[in-house]
Amino acid sequence: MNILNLFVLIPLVMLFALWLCRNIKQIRTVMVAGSTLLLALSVYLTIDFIALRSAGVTAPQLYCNSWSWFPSLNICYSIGVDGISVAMLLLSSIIVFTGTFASWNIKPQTKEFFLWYVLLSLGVYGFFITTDMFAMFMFYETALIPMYLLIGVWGSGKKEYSAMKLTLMLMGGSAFLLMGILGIYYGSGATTMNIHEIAQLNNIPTDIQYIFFPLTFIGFGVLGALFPFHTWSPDGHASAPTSVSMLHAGVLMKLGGYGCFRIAMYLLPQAANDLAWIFIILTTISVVYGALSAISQTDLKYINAYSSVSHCGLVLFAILMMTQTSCTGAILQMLSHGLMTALFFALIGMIYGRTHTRDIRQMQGLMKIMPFLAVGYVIAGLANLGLPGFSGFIAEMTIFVGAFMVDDTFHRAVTIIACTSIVITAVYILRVVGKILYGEPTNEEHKKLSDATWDERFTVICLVICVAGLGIAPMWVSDLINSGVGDIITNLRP
Amino acid sequence: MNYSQFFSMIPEVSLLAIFVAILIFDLVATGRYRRMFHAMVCLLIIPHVYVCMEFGGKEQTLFGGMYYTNSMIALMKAMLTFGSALVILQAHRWLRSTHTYYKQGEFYILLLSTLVGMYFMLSARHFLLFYIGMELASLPLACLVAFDKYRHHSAEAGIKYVLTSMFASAAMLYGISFLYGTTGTLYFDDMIAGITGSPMQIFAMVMFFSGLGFKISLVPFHLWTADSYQGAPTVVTAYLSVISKGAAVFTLFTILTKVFAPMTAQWQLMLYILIVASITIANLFAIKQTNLKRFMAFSSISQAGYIMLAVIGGTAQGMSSMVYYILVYIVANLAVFGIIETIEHAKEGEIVRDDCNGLYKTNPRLSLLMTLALFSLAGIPPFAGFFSKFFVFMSAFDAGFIVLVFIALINTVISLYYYLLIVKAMYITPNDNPIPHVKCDLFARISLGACLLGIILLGICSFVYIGIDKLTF
Amino acid sequence: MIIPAEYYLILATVLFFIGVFGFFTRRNLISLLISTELMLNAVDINFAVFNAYCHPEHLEGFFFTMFGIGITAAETGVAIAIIINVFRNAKSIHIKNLRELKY
Amino acid sequence: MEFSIFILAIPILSFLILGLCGMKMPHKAAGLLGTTAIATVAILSYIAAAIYFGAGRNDEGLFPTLIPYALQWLPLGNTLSIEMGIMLDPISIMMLIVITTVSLMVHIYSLGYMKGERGFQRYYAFLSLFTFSMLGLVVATNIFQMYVFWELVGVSSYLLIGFYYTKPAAIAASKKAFIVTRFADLFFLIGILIYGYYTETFSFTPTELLLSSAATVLPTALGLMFIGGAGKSAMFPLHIWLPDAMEGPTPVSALIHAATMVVAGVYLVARMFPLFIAYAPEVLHMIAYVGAFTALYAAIVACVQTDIKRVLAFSTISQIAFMMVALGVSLSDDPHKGGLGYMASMFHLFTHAMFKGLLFLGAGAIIHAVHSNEKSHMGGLRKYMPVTHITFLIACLAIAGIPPFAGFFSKDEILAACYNYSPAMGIFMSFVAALTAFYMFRLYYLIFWGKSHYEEELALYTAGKTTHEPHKPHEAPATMTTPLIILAIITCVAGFIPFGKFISSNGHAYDIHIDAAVATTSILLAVAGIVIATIMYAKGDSKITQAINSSMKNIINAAYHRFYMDELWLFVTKKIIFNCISRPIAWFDRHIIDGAMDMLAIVTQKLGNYVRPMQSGNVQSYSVWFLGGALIIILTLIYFA
Repeated sequence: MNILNLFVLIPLVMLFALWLCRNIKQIRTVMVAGSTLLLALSVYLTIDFIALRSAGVTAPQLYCNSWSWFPSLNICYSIGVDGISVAMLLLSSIIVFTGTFASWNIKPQTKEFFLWYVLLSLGVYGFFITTDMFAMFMFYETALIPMYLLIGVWGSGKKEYSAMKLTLMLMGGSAFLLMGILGIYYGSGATTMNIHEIAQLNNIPTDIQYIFFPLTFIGFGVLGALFPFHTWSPDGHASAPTSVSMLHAGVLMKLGGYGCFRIAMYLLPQAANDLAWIFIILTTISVVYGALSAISQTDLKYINAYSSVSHCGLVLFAILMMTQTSCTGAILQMLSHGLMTALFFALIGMIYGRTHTRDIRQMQGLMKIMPFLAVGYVIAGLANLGLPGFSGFIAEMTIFVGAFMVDDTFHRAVTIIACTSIVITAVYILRVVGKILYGEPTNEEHKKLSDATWDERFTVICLVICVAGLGIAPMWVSDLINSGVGDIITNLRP
Repeated sequence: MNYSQFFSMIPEVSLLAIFVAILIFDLVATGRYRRMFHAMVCLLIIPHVYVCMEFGGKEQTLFGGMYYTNSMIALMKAMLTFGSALVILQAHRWLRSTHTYYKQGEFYILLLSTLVGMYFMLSARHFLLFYIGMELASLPLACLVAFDKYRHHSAEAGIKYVLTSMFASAAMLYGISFLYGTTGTLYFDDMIAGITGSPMQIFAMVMFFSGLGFKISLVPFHLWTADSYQGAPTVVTAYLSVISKGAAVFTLFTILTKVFAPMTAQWQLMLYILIVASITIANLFAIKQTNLKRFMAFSSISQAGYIMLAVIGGTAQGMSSMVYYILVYIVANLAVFGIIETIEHAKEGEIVRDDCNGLYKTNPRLSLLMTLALFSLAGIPPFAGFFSKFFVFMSAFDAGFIVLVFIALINTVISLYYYLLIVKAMYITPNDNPIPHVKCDLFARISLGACLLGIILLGICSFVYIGIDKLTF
Repeated sequence: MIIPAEYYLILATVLFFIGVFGFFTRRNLISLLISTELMLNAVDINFAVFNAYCHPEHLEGFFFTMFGIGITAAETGVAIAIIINVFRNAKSIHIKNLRELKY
Repeated sequence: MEFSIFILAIPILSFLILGLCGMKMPHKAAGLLGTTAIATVAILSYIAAAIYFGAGRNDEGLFPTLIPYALQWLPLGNTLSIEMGIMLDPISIMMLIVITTVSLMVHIYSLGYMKGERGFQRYYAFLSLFTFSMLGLVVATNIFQMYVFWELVGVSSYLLIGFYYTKPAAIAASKKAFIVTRFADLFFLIGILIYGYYTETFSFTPTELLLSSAATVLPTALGLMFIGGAGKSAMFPLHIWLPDAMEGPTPVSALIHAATMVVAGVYLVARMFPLFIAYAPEVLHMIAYVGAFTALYAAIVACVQTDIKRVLAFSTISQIAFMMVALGVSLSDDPHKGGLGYMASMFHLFTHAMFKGLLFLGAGAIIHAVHSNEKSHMGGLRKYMPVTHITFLIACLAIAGIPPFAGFFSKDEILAACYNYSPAMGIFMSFVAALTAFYMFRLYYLIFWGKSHYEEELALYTAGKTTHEPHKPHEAPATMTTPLIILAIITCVAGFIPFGKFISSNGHAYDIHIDAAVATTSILLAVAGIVIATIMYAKGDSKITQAINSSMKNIINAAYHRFYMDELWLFVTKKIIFNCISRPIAWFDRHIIDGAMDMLAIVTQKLGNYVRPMQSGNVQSYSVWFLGGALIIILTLIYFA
């Protein structure tokens, strides 16, 4: 029995158990038990992985296993993890765990909500553990579609429009992606769907790579909020319920970056080297443009969504720089952004749940009314703008140092442009903090509001600890990621 | 001439036996026996699926090469029978209604005779047999479409169907006649020698193809589809949309690869145009539809386009993915129609999309099944439709139709949009007066349960595809 | 004197397209039915001619003609039955009554 | 020196304790906890200094650089990594003393000053955080660690400026401070990136080999780092945040915005001094010019401000500029051959921290007494606040450069270095020094002399013209006066410290000697400044003052508005960045990019309408399509297949 299978099995069991649940207590029990189990599992996996690595196991993938699935099409259910996937699994577990608490009081149709929620997380886990392109793609799409209902039913605002837009744009992206996957499969001689085997074959002709690299990259890039395919993100995040925003920004958007790295870059190295400049320009635009757009937003979630565009742009940016350091930074940034944004969205959700508005012009002085949430918000904001001691700083610094290692004017110039985002980030974060938290509370209605409840506190504290933990002690994550990144980089830069 | 050859066609003959049994039962049964009629038919037809698989699978050629069967064809027959059985199961409630109750037997007989026709279509290796089979598969369907005698829409749908069908068969025969004229034979196996790809043969091929295109309802031969689907009784629509389509697609594949092999370049271009037109135009129509059956008609046109993606390569992989697609399509589409049938009964009238508003509140299970079925149709994992679509795309990609696959993929996004509109209606749009809770009868439950299992398991459990793949060629 | 095959074929073609024309332009359901009969008859002529002139060694074409006539008769039967149904519901067999299902 | 870890550990622990459970503590406990912690750290620092300097010089005649702790924090690729550690060398030891001393004074002082404030515990938590960050900054073993703590001091400054978070001005000021310094940090970061890439290390002392290969880019890197330093140290034109930062509590201004954080830029340049002097002397001279201009600018502006804390803020800017100038005018790393500036700068940093801290704390006491920052609410306070008055006067004399107070010695060294660099620079800086004496004494007279605002109010009240009884100014409590006295004592004696013995540009001992000519000039100029100030302000608004005011109305008005620098920045940020860039981008995103996506959907929907006629419901037209379609396909196949 491969331990990785549990990541798919536990959600399946949870789905089944949820289906049988009769009341909210049982649902919560199932959710808490399941997500705790998953969290424990991923922590165990992380520790075990590090132990194996330090014991000198150098295979690129550990816990590998493969079962033939559709033999005539060379489709297997192959699983295996390297440092990157382990880190991503840990991130997913944390977000799923905290997301459960963040949606503690979700209404109505609690059971259905969690059913779709678990299905979503099933897709996410599956995506990270598999190494077969077909299986990855399957899990990828499995993770996307529950978003529609999660936003459409439990969302707020113009939820139907947003949900539809999000789903269609992401599915449009996966249409590109499917092209890319088929192109890779047939380009490499149609002998295997396993990404590592394809990478070893390394026989895709260059002209084919030129066609399918952009398709694959855009395909994943849509989910990674690549400019100009990012517009689903603000609307989608604004309408989504709290835990869905958390999961979406925290984990789902990472699928994009992970996929770009794992499939587009890894398997199509030649094209990646030759065409990277196009996407570097796009991602640089993403980074700066997202941040600048965030400045003049008035809806809290929009601000954060644009901030996500900027930060996820940085992930793709770093990946495209193709140095060991920048790619490590990209993974760190995924982790860090996942945790920070989850924290942010959790807090926004909690604030919105009380004030029933997300318009920053209508809120003031929340620090006095709900100090816990406000302090949490300040911490999240500081983490977001890259304060040392929080995860954002190490990720950004690793990226910038890594990006600067590419020694030519173009890369230098875009790196410096991307660097400016740290200032712009500070502007919009402090603008919000100043507007809504500080000052004297003016709205009489708001003065009666209460501070966080225990489940909310728990969510916030968990995430803050994770963000700070990663920021203060980055070495182990960095070590964890490094080997995984190294393999891919070797393939990219022979 | 050896008459024992007749008895070698086990699926056909046993189906005829069932046919006769039903006919006799219809004549003699009265009173409480009649109430068991439906159960009896179901009990007869369901084992027949097994009979097709088990006894029809032996590869053999009969009647001097006119009739051919092998395990793949047997599987197709079994699948069609299975689909028909699901349709019959769903028909129970409708058959109990006042105007149809007394002609219950006719329904079974007409339906089974079309099934016999399809068997012959599948097994035909001669154009005459093929033609007879195809007419046998179409004509009773016309009667079925017009089955609701007192409903104008039903009659209108029937007349549209029958007229277009006659027109199409005339066109097809015209094509066959030229094929005959240029090659001097009507046997598939012999004809290939005479196929040269001359303009006359291109003309003949396209005319011939238009007849089959009518059955598969590809654009531009599709225009009867929506009207007939809407007007026909829902059960019949379900049958039209999956079973008769499935048989036609399979036959088309056989003929294109067997007979027109020397003209591959031509028919591939033809299919290219038809696929793009079918998928795109059907999608554009579907976006605007509010009537659910009409909507499903356009959806099925677009699905037909996707099936053609498997045909266009003409490869073994295409064959298996096509058969697999048909199977998945049968369960998913029948699930949708089963649900439409059920809620139509509750509403007593045609279902438009707004009727689905808030359906989830009152009928959670039906809505969930509907959602899964629609997701499957849209190709969303982990449901079976995802796998079938993926394989179809793979086979077309394998054959080198990269741009075509891309166009089809873009269209899947549009199709997802309109499928989601229904999901949205059921889950999201608020409604003070949703359709009240509907209790399904046992037959419908069995049918929907089978569909549900199929939707969930057909993809993930790979042995189905592997099994199909083993039978290919 | 033997009539050349082309004459028959031209006749058949003309007949077919007369049928097509009739199908496109007539407004009465029975007329439409008759038009399709014309088309099918043209096909039957085709088969017979091809058999007699081009491939006289087998009788496949003639057989096809025979079956074609039979099936056409069946089709007509069904079609007329449905037309009667239409008449029962609409009290007319004019084609304009058949436009309720559209778009 | 292993115990040095506690110098960092104690403040951060104190921060964590106060931050996590401070709200549950009584004020007194929290204050005492913070103060005790910092007192311990201060003692540890003194011990460290004593041990370090006591150990004496090594064989090369240098104080050895000790690195008791260094651990790899974040590996960045094969060669680079960020380390965290503690590095002790003369300047970091000196900084430790400065920071812990001033911080301790501020902690004690705040016990009285902040008494009863809402968020007292939070205040102490932030102070601890700041102290930790600042200490971490000065003991940094490498430039990246410095950057890390650089950001942390930035944020603690942000938090402390915004301490009164319900006050709009404080919110704006904190935001401005953070963003302006962050903007400068961007350049710092880029400088670090360049530095790190070419020297393949972040440490302050790369190998010679790598350095020479990186020689061409080092000036750029160092120049960019200086911009970062200029942001923190409020050099023109990045100074705009500092005057506004006075919205924070006054002790915070004393600690952060006078004594410690704002000199981080100077410290940075001093840290990189060996590289500057070896590879980028021209950049160093640019620094000198920037510093000189800033010094003059700030001094002029300080002359006309009415808010006493603003005056002090501009005075700080001006004094820091002096330090920058001192570094900038260095010509070599040998103090005997034109490298005097380095030592002078550090010396001035040290003395300035003490007397400027004293000035701010004194101002705090005054504000505490009169509840206002405006000079118009003061005047004649010497009677009411004798201790504050005397200590303030000492500080004023020190900053004006009157012997034997500390400022004289350090400023004298700076001026000497300037004259050594070029006479023009020397004269210029001497003039600025005179201006310093002038504005400081203007401030002094306005506060402590002239007509008493309280008495005027009281007179009005007793005459029944106002109903509001004025608040009588009173001397501050002992918790506040004690630090004043201690700092005043230090100010008096610090000048006699043989500073050159400990710190000099090449590490060798250097004897400070007073250049008689320079000293005389500067004393004379300072006295002249004081005299002018006395004439103009000692008796309240004299005739001369009014005459001067009216004759130079435009200039004074412009100077009062700080030569409209704020307005310029506001224009750039609000009008250009917010309105002309951000908003259009947001609009563009919503309407063009998103519009394009929506457009796709709309077009698809519209196309749906266009195909409708095909499905007309007429079976005959269906057949036309049927046959027509077939014919088109036939033709296509015949001609294209």
